[in-house]
Amino acid sequence: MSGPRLSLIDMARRVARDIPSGAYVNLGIGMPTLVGEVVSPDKEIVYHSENGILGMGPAPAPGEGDPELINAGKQPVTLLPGGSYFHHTDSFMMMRGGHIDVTVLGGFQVSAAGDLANWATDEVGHPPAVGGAMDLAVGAKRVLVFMTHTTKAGTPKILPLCTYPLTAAGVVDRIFTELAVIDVVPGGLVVRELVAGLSREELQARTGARLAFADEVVELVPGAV
Amino acid sequence: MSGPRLSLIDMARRVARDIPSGAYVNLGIGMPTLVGEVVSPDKEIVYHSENGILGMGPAPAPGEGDPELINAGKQPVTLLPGGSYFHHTDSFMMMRGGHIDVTVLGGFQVSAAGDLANWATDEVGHPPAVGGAMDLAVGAKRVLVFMTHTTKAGTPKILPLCTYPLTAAGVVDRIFTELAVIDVVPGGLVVRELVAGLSREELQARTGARLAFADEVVELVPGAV
Amino acid sequence: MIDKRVGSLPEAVAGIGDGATVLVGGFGNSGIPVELVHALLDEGARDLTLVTNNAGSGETDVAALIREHRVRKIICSYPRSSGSIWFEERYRAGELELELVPQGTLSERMRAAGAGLGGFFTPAGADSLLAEGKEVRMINGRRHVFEEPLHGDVALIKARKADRWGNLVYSTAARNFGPTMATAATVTVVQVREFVELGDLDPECIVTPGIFVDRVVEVAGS
Amino acid sequence: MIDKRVGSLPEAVAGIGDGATVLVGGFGNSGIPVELVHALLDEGARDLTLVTNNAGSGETDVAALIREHRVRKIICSYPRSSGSIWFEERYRAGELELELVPQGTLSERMRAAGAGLGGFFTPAGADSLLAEGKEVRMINGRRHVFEEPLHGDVALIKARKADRWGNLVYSTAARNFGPTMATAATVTVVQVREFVELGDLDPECIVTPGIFVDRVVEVAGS
Repeated sequence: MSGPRLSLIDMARRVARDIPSGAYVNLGIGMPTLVGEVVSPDKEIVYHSENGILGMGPAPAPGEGDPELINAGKQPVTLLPGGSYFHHTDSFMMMRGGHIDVTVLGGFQVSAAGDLANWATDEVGHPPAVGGAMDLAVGAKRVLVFMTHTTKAGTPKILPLCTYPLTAAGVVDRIFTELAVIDVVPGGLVVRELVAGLSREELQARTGARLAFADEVVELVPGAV
Repeated sequence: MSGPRLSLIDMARRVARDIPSGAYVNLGIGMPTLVGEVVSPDKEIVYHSENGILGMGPAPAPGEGDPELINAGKQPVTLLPGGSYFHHTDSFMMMRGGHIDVTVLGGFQVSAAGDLANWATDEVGHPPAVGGAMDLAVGAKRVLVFMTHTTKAGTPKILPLCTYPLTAAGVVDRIFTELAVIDVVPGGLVVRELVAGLSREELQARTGARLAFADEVVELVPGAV
Repeated sequence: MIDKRVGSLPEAVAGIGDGATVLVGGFGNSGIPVELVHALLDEGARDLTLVTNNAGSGETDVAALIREHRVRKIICSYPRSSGSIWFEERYRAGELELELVPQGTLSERMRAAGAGLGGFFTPAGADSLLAEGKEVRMINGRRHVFEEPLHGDVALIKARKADRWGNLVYSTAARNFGPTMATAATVTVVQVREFVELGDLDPECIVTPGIFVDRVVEVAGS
Repeated sequence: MIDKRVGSLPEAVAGIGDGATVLVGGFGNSGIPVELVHALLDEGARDLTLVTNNAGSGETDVAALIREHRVRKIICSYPRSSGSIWFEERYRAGELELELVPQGTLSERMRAAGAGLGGFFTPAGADSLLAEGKEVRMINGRRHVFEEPLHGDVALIKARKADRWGNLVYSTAARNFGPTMATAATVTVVQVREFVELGDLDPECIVTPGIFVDRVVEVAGS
């Protein structure tokens, strides 16, 4: 896809700005993990991992660390002072019970009503896998979706209705793509921020669902997010 | 009530014989607590208290001990090596989830089908209280009831059907009174042991439900239980 | 910087409004957040629903709230105790509504609220009067009663130590309802014997992670 | 004397029969009871139902059980991983039944079994294909799906230390499913890095009290 767009790191930086200091945050595996690397060091964030960690720190130096201390993406991590370990059932109490302030999830599709599809496609014969996505999607106080605006083939991922199997209905609060920041509000989608150089019409053309625009749409400048 | 009968301490000793070494045991408040004092020291028993203790030890010396380390009857206790503390919800998982091998409960009434009434009478205006009785009654692997055979007024407490509000239906395995040891089996009640000097007819006369007798009824000798 | 420590008891209970549902930890005299409950008394909120295992004894804490007509309803497993005179007085006078709940169900209902569950079926009480008006279902040949989550606006609990993140460890059997209540309330307020530095609590031994805690106040000697 | 320690891995897994439902701890490569699973492979039980978060990777533990045709069904939240070749092979061949369960529901269903509950309503998955054929109920304006308890005949888990009563402490994130699985099985078997004397574990820090444990075996260096 040609034309103006944010880089992956710009996107991650933009998501990171939405995470307030003091928040309990769960970052989904894949792209969302990047967000943790660009959050301002001025903020004190407590990262949660579904496998029973609160206060997760960065990866250990190569060859160091505990091989069983991994995050949800199965990568080695560390624990910050103040961190704690607990079992899976308690961990999912935190997720499903509304105790996680913000989660950043990847998405295959998001609907105009905030439905999220991020666990299965319509691919046939591929064994399915769900993990903790459904618990997080229904339980986190604020669900941010961090995804590309379209598929590699250019098919819109923001749609009137999801065509892939749902993860959860009506849960997404905000969508971050390389083109825009879009809020899910009662009645549909509102564009809050738009990448510099892209017209509203061009954004709408790459979006399956009808978009409204905020009174003041903020410009997202690549390289200066 | 005159005639042959076991003393309270004999009754407790008889119940204690039914507690196997290695068992996880919850003793109800009141009379059942006595059982813990007469269990053979050769047995290693792990006592559970609903307020989050496993491996409960005897009362501390007067003036010693932790004022917040109490049992379900609100009396000060100690913790044995190997004991542990946990929260109430975990404690009731143990009780309701079938992890307690034996519980000894007091009873107001027991029916021929093993229904237990031990939390409320038909007294009017008295505020009710239930505590952990219902969870224990439904959850323990073996429910032993330790009670007097009749009320102080001589009214039978072992009945065709309970007249007091039920704690739980069909849960009692064995009843221990000052007169007899009675099993609840499919079809009704079977007397296994009878106090020396009491006839079967006399026992039946003090019992509301119909009794059967085991092929060999063991004699319970007061002072030699 | 995350810092859940507050400097005084009034600050700890500030904002508890009339009509609030307040979860109060403790079992008998073990683990009762006595100073927090007295602060709530001073704060003045009325028409409260208390969720607590016992209904107070003597003239302190929960008994004092009841005596001072602050409590409209109590959700409780064992209201009677040797000194529960104010509970009995107000209950008999018809001034205090009682919802009696089996102790395990009381704890489990709060856990369900904290865990984001919509309710559960339990065999406890399913054969009893306490199941009246509730859905009863046969599951694996046994009667079970449907119980709903029980959420609090505020939880008042007592722990032994806390750090600035609100991580908690408890002391012996005083733990009782604390960890569950902490998960089940919008605002969880904790009195601790001692503040410690972040990192001083063993991460393998933290019982209540700070995510469940909003305010902690130090009450020396408690 | 209570002594749950056994002297060898074969003794630890003895008696696991054909058709058993086996809960296997671990998340990714963290907390997997590798040696116990290999002992189960040697023991020879077939037609197993495995309950485990992932479906194995490479040629070891759960993957080896699947490769050797010992597993009829797997109940699992995330069967795919970079090396889950044997799962994929047997699944595509139609030899292995898969019951896919959201991860929190998987854990909660085992907890319900351990806690003696008849089931619960959860919002997780209620809007999804995974709720098909299950009871769905609106609770507080939100869809919830009814989920049943999930009980094991055997649990195989890994911990760090155990005493002769079977009290357990774990190591960092290797704790994961262990404490819950221990409550949910008829027979809970634990491999630990180290046996300790009774009384050596801090009673405030024991994660799994021995009441949930049946056999412990020491596997040094695990």
